[in-house]
Amino acid sequence: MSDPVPPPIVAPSTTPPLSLHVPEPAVRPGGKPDFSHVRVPEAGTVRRPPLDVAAADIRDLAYTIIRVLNREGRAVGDWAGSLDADGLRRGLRAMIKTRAFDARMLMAQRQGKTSFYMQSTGEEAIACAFQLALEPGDMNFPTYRQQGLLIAQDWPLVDMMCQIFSNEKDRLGGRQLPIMYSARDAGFFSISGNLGTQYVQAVGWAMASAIRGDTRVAAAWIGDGSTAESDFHSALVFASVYRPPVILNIVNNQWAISTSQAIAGGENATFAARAHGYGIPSLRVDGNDYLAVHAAARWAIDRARRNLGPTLIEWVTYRVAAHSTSDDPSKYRPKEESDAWPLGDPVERLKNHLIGIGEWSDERHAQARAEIDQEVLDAAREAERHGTLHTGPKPSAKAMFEGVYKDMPKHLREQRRELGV
Amino acid sequence: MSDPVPPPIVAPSTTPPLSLHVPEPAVRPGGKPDFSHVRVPEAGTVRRPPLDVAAADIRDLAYTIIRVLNREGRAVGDWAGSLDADGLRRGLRAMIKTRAFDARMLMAQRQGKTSFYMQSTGEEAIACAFQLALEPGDMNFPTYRQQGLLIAQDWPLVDMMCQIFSNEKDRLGGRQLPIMYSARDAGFFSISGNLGTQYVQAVGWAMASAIRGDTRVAAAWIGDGSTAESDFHSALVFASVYRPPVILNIVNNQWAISTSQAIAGGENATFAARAHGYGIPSLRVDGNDYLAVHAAARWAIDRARRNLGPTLIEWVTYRVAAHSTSDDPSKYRPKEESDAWPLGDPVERLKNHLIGIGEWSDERHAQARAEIDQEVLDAAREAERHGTLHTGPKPSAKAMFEGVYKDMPKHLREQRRELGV
Amino acid sequence: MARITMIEAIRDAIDLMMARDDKVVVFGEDVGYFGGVFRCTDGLQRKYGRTRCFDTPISETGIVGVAIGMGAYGLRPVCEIQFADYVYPAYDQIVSEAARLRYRSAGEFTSPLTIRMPCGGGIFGGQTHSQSPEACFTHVSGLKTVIPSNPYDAKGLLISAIEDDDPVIFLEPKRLYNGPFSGHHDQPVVPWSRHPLSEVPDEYYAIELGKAAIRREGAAVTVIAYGTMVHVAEAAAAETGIDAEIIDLRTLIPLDTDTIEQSVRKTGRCVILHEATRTSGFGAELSAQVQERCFHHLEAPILRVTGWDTPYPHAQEWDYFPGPARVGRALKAVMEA
Amino acid sequence: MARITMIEAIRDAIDLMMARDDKVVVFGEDVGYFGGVFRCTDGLQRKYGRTRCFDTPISETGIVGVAIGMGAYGLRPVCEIQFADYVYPAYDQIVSEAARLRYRSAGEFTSPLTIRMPCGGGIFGGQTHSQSPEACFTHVSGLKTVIPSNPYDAKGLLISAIEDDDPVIFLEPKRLYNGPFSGHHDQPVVPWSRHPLSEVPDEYYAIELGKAAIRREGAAVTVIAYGTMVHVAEAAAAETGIDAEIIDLRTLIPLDTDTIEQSVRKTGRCVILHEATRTSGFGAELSAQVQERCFHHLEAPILRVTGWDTPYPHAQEWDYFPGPARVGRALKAVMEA
Ligand SMILES: Cc1ncc(C[n+]2csc(CCOP(=O)(O)OP(=O)(O)O)c2C)c(N)n1
Ligand SMILES: Cc1ncc(C[n+]2csc(CCOP(=O)(O)OP(=O)(O)O)c2C)c(N)n1
Ligand SMILES: [Mg+2]
Ligand SMILES: [Mg+2]
Repeated sequence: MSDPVPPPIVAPSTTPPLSLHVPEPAVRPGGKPDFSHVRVPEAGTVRRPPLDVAAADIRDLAYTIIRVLNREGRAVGDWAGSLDADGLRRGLRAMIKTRAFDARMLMAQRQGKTSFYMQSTGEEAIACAFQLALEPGDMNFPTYRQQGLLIAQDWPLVDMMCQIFSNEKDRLGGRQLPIMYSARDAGFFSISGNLGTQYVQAVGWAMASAIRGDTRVAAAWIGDGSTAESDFHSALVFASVYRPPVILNIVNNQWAISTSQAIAGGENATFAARAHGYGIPSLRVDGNDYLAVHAAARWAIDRARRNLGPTLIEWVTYRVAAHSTSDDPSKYRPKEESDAWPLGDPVERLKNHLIGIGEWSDERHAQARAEIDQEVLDAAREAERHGTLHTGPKPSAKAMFEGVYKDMPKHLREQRRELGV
Repeated sequence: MSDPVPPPIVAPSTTPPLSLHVPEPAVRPGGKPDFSHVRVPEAGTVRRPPLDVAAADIRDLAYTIIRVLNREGRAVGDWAGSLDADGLRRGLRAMIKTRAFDARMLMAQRQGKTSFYMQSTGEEAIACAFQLALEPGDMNFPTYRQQGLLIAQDWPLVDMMCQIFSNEKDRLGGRQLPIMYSARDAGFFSISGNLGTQYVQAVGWAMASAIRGDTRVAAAWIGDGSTAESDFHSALVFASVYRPPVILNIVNNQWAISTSQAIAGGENATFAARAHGYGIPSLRVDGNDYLAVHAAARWAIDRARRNLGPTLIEWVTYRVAAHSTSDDPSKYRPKEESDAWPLGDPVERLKNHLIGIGEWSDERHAQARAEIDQEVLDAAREAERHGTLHTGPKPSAKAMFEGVYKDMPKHLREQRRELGV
Repeated sequence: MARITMIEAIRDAIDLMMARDDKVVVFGEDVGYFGGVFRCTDGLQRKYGRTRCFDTPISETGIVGVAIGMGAYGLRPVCEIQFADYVYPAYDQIVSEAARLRYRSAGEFTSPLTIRMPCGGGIFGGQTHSQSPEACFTHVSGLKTVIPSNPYDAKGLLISAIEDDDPVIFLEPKRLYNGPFSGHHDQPVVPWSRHPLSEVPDEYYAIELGKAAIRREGAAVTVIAYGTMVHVAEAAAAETGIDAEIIDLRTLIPLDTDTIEQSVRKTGRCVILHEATRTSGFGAELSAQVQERCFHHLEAPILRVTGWDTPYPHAQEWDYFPGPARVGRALKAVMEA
Repeated sequence: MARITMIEAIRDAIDLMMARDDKVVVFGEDVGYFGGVFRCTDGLQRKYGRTRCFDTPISETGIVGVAIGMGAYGLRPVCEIQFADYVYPAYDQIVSEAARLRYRSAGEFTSPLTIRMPCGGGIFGGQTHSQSPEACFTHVSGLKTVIPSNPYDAKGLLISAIEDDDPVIFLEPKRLYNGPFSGHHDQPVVPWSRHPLSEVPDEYYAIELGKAAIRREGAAVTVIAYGTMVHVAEAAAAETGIDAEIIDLRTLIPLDTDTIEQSVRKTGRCVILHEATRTSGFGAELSAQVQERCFHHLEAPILRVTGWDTPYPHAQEWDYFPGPARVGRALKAVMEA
């Protein structure tokens, strides 16, 4: 065994012993959900700065929450008004569809049609509203929980499902884990299973856009837990130095599998404040408020497109579902915690707002849900016709050797022959 | 060749093209040195907060510079008074010795007695004063420019020189590059050639101290340029989460080889401000002001030892010499730039202060320098007796195979045999 | 003596070492309260407290970086990388720091780390939950690399790894966590309780690092394997009826060349197995060494049966995995050569 | 046609490609204004402007990470890692991202990166300025790995690497930057101008990746080498008088197995050289392949002459470096076997 630990120094002043702080969430299973540490300001109280504001002038915005929808469901304050009723209804449908898609695919996984699935329940507003603030040609570098980016722009559900089923029509040839979509035409970068890596890649893409005198912007996505990875820091350093047109999104859904955001450093500062040390302007936004998300996204995207540089946004939300189909959250947090979440449900809140302004009704909502459920079901049936993970047509073994390089080198041809395919 | 770059989107609003910002230092060789971007507050104007201050309450201290010695060489303000005249004289001698050591070893390298050397000219106050604020048992995780940590505590110069000469008395057996000292007993962690790695290791050491209920603290060291490395971020994340007794030092000497601190993100924010996003208290200090360095170091070390957690300190200084003996700074910055540096020279400033308070004189100074020069010369002669890189006794080839593992495994014994040693 | 799974054996080893040595600390992503996504550390935080077993931020380089600092202090960190596929962000800290610290400081500072990580495929984990990166470590002087194939070894080897004063990469074939696996993915899952090597003493015991085990004695051909492939080799030998001698390396570095040499000198034939991609895999080193040490005894070319030189695909998992059919073909080929 | 150094040849290749293709962008630590610590990019920022050639923060993972993003956009990044010893922080971005992007996105996104880095010892750089990490890349499917041994090849191979649509690791033996090096460190330094392969055409030419060159034809033994070791092999052959056939691989992946196979079938003997540590080095793969492909032609065991399995020491540089004496001994041993 090793050298003994050197004996603790007992300083002459009899300094008391040190101790290690290990953060724990306020409550664990069995306890009563408690979000008293989440300070929620009144909607409409946070100012909307000019696009060319200096980072130093909005540091306070990293310590509050930008909200538009108030308790009565009315849109209030500087950030209200970025969308008309059509835009809002489009957002609502996108969120409903995302949720319906998740439900259907969760079921498909339970039925053994695929190996794995991840829902975005409770976080739909963020991806949907953000996507609808982008222009064609812009590029997202998403994580696995931004299916809303694709669904909001009506990317074919069948396509997404075929990928999930790893079937013969999977555009990725069965090579990737379910939900690790790639959709270049939809401005959706290939998802990586390795957390964080995409964050700095987005900065590189934006740098390229600037180098080429393009007008397109990039959006980077990361979870609260993953901000601890190195790529988060590299992204901020490069974004700070070269000021490329990139929006640095952090989806703070309070959890990273079983660990609370405190284990990522959320106990002592906000994630939005991370930007300060790099001189990057940042916002902290109610991620369950569709209107706030859209307005903040638009602000940051406009900044980027006008060559005003990067913006970091912390979207405050809550991961309502399990981390993935391999996870059981009742092991580490109270079951009722999501009900206690103070920012509510994004679908309900937008629905109520639309009803409040006379642009929607419970009936229309029920009808929309039914239509969308049917659309999702039809898509699933269609996708299943092309096979599911363990049954029906599937990508060939031969295809496994393709695409490692642009042209297949000799050793891979030899190996393919060895497998006899 | 690859797919063509997708054509730039020309948005209907005829958005002007983006462009990439690439920072450049204010002046290049041939230009007139310009430090107008360095805002230097009056000495004595920055408050000294209580040890248990909340990070949020001293954010402003990351945007100023704590200074004690004013233009007249008087010690002023809250941070003055941490040392008596003996303490100050000890510091002055330590700085003089560090500078003399550098000069001698630079010469040795030029004479071919070693392969490589790195000076700390202009930065001596930081390492020397910091070391003299530590207690025995505390542990530094230094970079290659903190020789002052060893010299200030009178670590044998011969020992350091034998390492530099890779001779038979090199405690590291010739395995390490010159100046990559390791001195456990001196609280000096083995220097790595890989930038940044030690930063998070220091946090781990401090966590261990806290886990064990010890009273010892760790000090991490990094250069401005190296803050871009991943380990900087990991260190801050872990320090934020577990609040271990660690001082996170950033030596901002304005340069990283040929690139200015702007290429590390120093154009838009201070390095001290990096701490804010992690909820870690931070200070920004005149690194050429021995009294300010000592007082700030003491403050942070006391915080750590009282279990109040980490402190980040940006030491503002200037790298007067070349990056290393392999570098020629006249290729990338004006030769006279160091003369224009607004914070002056740490040795001169402390000397003047001591003279001003009647505790030193030009004669004593000249005498001290002569004594120290002689001490360094004697040490060099002694070290050279044990060999220099290309002449005289040297570590054995056999020793090369030792210490890869605690016990030499068979394959290394076989390889040693193969070499015939 | 209980019959336990590999997960239980691993937990048992850590538990035992935490009890024996209060310098042992355990951490990683989801490792504390929840007990790890594979539950290998379940219950340890409750038993030893939050400063001995805790959750970490999602930063593999941070995990290893702080472990090195703790090791330099004098603790004995046992950290978990959630999947071996996620070890690369920590590669610099492992290769440049943990592996070299003793050498560069002439023994002043050491890195008595154990870095555990689940590896290998067979669970439809796709390209980022299936990798076998052992060769990335075997090339690095200063590291030891260990990979058990059963609960008994897992406990004894992990105890040795934790006690070892050098950094040890401890790879855990996740497909073996809950039962042995012959590669016949279409057959019912077999639990560990039916396997003799799931009999694990409750008490402390150590299996010396650097010692291989012979799983099956044989005269016709030497099969060198480790981890999951040991079970595949056993199945292939049984199914082909070829009298293979199956070596379970258990430790890759330091390598037990004596056992290998002795076996190949006897059989004159050698097949090397691993799940990792072929080119520059650890099989290449094994092949080179067998050839260097037993050249004049070889009656047939040494063959490698391995994962293909592609990322581990999701849908084609069983075309990628070097199962008993492919191993059997190699055994026959080498016998006929 | 001028006689130029390897540094000049590399600069020439980059310059030429920047002129031909405005999608080529060049960056790295100290690469812009200063032109790189080895001056390989000197003058390029002045010529092509600050957005085509620029300095980066000291973050190897950031450098490669942004390069991947730029590649996905459609640019053709050529980035420099200041020393190969510092590539490990970027290992995750290289292995998990650049190498797999084409595969995982079924070709939607690609990584046409060239990642240049000086490697190898011989300049008293100690353990962190001397490493040869090629085997860390050859194990990774999706990467190509190239290492030139002279100015002519350096230019032609670098042009091919930049044009290649897959990520290429381009290793530059720093000891060869200013002249060939036989390993006789005690002899006067020879400049490139005395070597025929320093004659480099001004214009564009490409050397296909995956094709080895035979530096010396011979009948007695095949020596497989690359980078600095090619010159050491030449010296050892000359000094021992053994009629060695010396293969300069130039590209490690994809490997030119045809040239290797043909040569070993002819000579029946094989010695493999590299500067990297032995265990799991690329030599192991070469040995395995030679054995697999030429088993029945081999008259003696394949030998490896390599760096030892220790970090690269400072004082003992010449005991570590596999110089002509050690190579000569191996040549003799293999002839006598
Ligand atoms: C490099 C790496 N380390 C660990 C993992 C395993 N892992 C997958 S998701 C996850 C939690 C991520 O949490 P967060 O970033 O908050 O995103 P969320 O799941 O909440 O959307 C972990 C640890 C991984 N995929 N990659
Ligand atoms: C990982 C790594 N990358 C690059 C280098 C090469 N390098 C050595 S020193 C240096 C500059 C460091 O600058 P800074 O951190 O400001 O420290 P300073 O030299 O100014 O003290 C560089 C790039 C290295 N040693 N390690
Ligand atoms: Mg999360
Ligand atoms: Mg610096």
